[in-house]
Amino acid sequence: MALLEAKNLTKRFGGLVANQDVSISIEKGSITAVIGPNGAGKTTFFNMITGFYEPDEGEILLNGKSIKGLRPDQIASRGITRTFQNIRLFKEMTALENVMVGVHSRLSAGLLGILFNTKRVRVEEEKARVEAYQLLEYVGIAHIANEAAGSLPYGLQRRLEIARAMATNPEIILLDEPAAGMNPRETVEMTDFIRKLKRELDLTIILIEHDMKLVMGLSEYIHVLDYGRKIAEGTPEQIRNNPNVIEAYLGKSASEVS
Amino acid sequence: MANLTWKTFKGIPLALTLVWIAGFAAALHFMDKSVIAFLGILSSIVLIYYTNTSKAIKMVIGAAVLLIVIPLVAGENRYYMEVASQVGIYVAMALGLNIVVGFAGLLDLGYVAFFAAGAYAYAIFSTSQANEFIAGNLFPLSGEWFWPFLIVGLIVAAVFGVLLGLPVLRVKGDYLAIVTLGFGEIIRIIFNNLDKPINITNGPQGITPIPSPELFGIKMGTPFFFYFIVLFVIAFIVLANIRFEHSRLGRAWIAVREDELAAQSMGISLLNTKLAAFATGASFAGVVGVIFAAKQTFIDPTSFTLMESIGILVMVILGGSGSIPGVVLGAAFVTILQVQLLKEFSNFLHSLQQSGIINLPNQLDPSKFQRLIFGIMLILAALYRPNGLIPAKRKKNDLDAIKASDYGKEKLGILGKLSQLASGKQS
Amino acid sequence: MKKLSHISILSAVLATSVALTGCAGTSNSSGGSNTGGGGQPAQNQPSTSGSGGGAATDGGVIKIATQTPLSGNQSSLGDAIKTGAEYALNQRKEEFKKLGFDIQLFPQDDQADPKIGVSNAEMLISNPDVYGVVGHLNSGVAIPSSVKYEEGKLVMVSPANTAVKLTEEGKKTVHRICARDDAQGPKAAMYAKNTLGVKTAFIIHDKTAYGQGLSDQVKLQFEKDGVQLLGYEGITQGEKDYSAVLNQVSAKNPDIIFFGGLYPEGGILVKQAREKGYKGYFMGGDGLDSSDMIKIAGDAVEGVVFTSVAGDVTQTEEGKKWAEEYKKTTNKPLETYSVYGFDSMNVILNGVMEAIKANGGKKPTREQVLEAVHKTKDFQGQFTKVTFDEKGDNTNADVFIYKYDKDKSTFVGKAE
Amino acid sequence: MMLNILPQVLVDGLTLGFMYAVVALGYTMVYGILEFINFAHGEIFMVGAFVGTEVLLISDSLGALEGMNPFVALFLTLIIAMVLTGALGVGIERVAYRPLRGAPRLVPLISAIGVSFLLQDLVRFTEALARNEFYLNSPTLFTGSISLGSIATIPTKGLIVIVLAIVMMISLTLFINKTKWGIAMRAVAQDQSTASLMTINVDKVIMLTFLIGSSLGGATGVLFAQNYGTIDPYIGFILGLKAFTAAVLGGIGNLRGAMVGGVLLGLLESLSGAFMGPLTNGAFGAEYKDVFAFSILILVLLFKPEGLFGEAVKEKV
Repeated sequence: MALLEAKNLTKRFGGLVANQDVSISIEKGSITAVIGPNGAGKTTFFNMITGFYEPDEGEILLNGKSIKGLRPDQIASRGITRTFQNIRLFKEMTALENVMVGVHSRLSAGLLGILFNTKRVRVEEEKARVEAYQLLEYVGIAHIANEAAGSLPYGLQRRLEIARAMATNPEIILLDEPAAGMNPRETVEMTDFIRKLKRELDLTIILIEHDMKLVMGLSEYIHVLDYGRKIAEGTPEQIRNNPNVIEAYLGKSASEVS
Repeated sequence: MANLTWKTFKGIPLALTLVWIAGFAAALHFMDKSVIAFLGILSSIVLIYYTNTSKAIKMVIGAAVLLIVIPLVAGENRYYMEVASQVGIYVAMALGLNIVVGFAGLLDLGYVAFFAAGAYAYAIFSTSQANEFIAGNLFPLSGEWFWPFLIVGLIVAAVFGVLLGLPVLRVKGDYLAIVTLGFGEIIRIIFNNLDKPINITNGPQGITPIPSPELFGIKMGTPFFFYFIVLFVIAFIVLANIRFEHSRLGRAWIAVREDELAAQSMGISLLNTKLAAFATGASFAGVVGVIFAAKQTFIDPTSFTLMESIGILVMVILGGSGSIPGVVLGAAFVTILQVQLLKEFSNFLHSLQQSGIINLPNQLDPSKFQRLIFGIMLILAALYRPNGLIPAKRKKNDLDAIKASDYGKEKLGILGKLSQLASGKQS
Repeated sequence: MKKLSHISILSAVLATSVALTGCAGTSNSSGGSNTGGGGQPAQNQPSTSGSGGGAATDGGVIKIATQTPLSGNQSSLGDAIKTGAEYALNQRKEEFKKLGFDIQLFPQDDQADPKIGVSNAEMLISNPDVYGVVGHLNSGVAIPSSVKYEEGKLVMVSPANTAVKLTEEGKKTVHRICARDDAQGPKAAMYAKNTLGVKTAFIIHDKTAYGQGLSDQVKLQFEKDGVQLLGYEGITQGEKDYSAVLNQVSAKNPDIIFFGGLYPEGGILVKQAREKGYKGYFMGGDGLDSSDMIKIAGDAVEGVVFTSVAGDVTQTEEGKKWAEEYKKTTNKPLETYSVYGFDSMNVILNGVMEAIKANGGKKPTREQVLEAVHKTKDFQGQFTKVTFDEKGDNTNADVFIYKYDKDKSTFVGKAE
Repeated sequence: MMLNILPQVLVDGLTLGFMYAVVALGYTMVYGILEFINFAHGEIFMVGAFVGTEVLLISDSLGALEGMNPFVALFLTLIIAMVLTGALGVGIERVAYRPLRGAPRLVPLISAIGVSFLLQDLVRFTEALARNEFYLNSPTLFTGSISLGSIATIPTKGLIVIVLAIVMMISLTLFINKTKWGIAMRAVAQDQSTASLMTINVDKVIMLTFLIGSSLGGATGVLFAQNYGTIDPYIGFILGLKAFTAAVLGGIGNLRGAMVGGVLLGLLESLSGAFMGPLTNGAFGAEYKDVFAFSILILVLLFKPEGLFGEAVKEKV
């Protein structure tokens, strides 16, 4: 059984159909890419999976159970987390604290516990701090743990955002253009890092990306969206040779020429 | 930038702070009526904050000034103690609102409603007012009930906060501002009209005489006692603020303030988190309301107007939204400005006029200038200290302590899989 | 650049605030040095002979405070009280100077806010030069403030607080020269029924302690006398559009509208009521007694009836002269509230004078002044005769009926 | 028996509502562009009322009103008040708001509250010095009324308020939709940085917004003084609050919403003030009319959090 299954998702905004009848199935431990030209509805798809939009039609199943209609925070605590296209860190907080926010739903401290600073709360906090620090180390930015997130350079912000997402202890992590704005060297580093996530932590990864080199090199399976519809799916090899995809990317004339 | 100047600034030498305190304490002791000396003593708290010494020493000196020096040298002057307790009341309220506005970023323009809830809770049940709608002639209660009512006020206001928050917190941003404003006004108007059909609040006539606190038969009705009561409550609220700020909840509040969407994708429930902020802020206002009622001995709805909410909001933003020392300073500054500085200034101008040094037409009577000056001060403060008098700053964690922690011996959270997977592969 | 400007501006702000505190400080220390420095100058310093001191003021400073709203939207009323009190005080400056005392006005702005009122009260009682308070305007401010006066044994004479509760709590320091709501209200209602002959009434009040307090008394009397009550509604102070309530009035067309509240709202109410074609009587309490009522209501003011506790000053030649004098000196129109302020101040000053005499020309204590004021008997003020009863109410506080003509109010008579 | 006053109640509600609506436009325009509650807008309305009244009082004392067509007099007064309040609005923006554009979101609010206090007391001082009082009574230009049979009488001045308010709203709508500057304003409201890339001078557009919003507010002040006759320096606070409520009710940032919200709020107040007492047999009287208005606002926002006409803008993820 697939780990995550999106069935016939449709989302409309007024007259605009952002996603129509999109079905995607994700295997555990895989790296899947969702690609498509600008405005194809990729981010809308992510938003439906993570609960920010409720699909107008269709069904989303996680381990066979519906998560449609749940709030984003409920979905996050069920093991699906994400990063954002236009990095959304908590800018005033330090890097370490940003990651500690990710641990939130696994902590239990309540108002009174915090007020009286009980032993349980203190232990829990210390563990959270240690865990956050370990994550920073893992993504290789422990040296900026005490810097305000908003003041970090772009590349580090991307990594921090991934570390923060990992802190929710997810099964599935959705990366929205993880290499956007990076130079080639940084892109290669990011590619290696995503691979490491899968290999070492058995994470299931879904990503949106425009950098075709990264997509083709990294993903095991690719879904292509165009004008809100899924026009193709397959291995990188299959996608590379799919005339529909070439047409969508390069226009009709190009496919005729080839 | 302004930040740079603060960074290079190491702090005031300890000796200077001590000399300052000693000097003004002596001045106040010998010149009972010197306002400067009194303000000098009060401002020494700010000085201590910026003194270049260890935290523990600062705490000790600060506590000594508040608990010993001020009561000793200013305790005989009821007016000074009154000013000090009013400052305290507003500091406490501003700290409560700081949780809502400063931490969680919820613009609340109806905060005074919770203050009113606390004040009315004590006022109604400590006077014979409650007999109007509860049979049995059980009331009034004695001043000893003041103490349990601090808790009652807290709970009543917190319940109010949750009840209002549940519907209200679904709207966002500036919409929230107008909705809270609306609720604040609704509550005030209802309090002003609940003398019929059943007389609960006595309407515009207000409730009196509200008993002063009593402890072991000692009546604590003078500003001197209220000073200590307020100080005790502030200590509690500051402690709570500090603990919340760097807790699971505090981080969630700030995350919600910074970016609601990202916070949600981190598993933070918006409604629960905001409700917690609303209820916590409200409950502090409730406690202060009880003290206020006892101090005033009379309350009516005119004490709980929209202007009051706006005033407290001004204190928070002026001091530095989200910054505990900033909010304390902001509240103290605004309150002293309003209840003492501007008044003294107009008294001064008036005395000049009486002695014929200056001659102002009656229309320009100095005592009418207070709001004007306050307005100008607000604009200047906004323009030149936009981040507040003491801007908020996140505490840096002690990384060495984290590295040395026992819990660091094994990988936690998702990284726990590292070892599992590794061992799995080996076997 | 940016850094520089920040610092310079900060220092400017600092400088101003230091200047402010500086001023404030000097004010008080100078106040202190005037009286010879130190806390209780009077006791330390032997006073010169009581009567023959000439222009010397070495007996010390005696401050009489006023506490009324001087800013905010009730400030015109508060200012009237202050101006009246100031006028009274200035008139008697010489008289006290001869005894060796410098009397000064110490005006405070209570901002119609109970909190400010109480903190001002604390300031007044902790200033040993302050011997009495004329105030307040709002009963909501007077009641909590008087708790403090009581603790400081500082005598308070109210020119305007009509709330029954104020003198019912047994505070010795509290006095008032105006009538209570439970005197004014019933008399107003009886006048409406017996003299105006109304059968139906509509009561509107401004939801304040004063307005509602008075209206409740009127309502009780109407109910007792069998006048049919067609409505009892509250309005919001400060608004300018009262058509909503007035539409209710026009639907029910009562013989009389009784308004419990002040002239800014009363003026608008009567004007808008007439515009809506209301033809019956319009009546109010002493809150309508102001020259501004005519300006606000315009032509509609004609025929408005109100009760007041002050007799008409311009009935007598002497009174007319006094009124002219007042207007000339203060450059303000004569208001009833300024008259109350004037009389309240004189009641206190008389008490102070008595106390000085009783104390052999030396600066008296506050208790002595309090005793003297409390004993005030048959004191003929400019407008009202004052005799305080045990509670501090004025036994001579009669209720008079007035009626507005086009451009002035005319005295109708005493309400029985 | 109460129903016979219904037409009158509606007319009164409309008059008040249209004034709310025009003032609400000022709030909503500034909010649309700067996402900031211009708390001082109510005071600008108040200044407009004072300027207009002073113009009329002074010209009256000079005898200039004698024989002048009241419409001409009103028109001239409106122009003067609009120019002055427009300039005031621009000046306030320049001094108290523009330096704060990069500041934390709530800081301009503090500045605006300061401006609000300042204006209230400045007007009070000026009037107290000039006229020895700060309650002003406006000379009435229009005294007649139009009778709609026996069902209602509309005072001419009320009708003028309604007509002029509608004229102002229509002209504003045309301006925003048809002119180059109006389109620039819409562009800035949508996306400031993109607009500035398109060579739109954002500073100028913001100035223009304040100019228009403030002069509309000032004009409403004049109408207010004409309609109710009495003004004081504190009228701006209450009316501003209501107008802001109206703007939110309609969906803040949305011009049509502000207009509908204003009219709706005026009607609600008028209806509840007139009928609540009789309907509940005196238990809940006219004093609850604000409670009623705010409750409706809260209810609307609960079911339609973006207001009646606001677009449901999902934050871009």
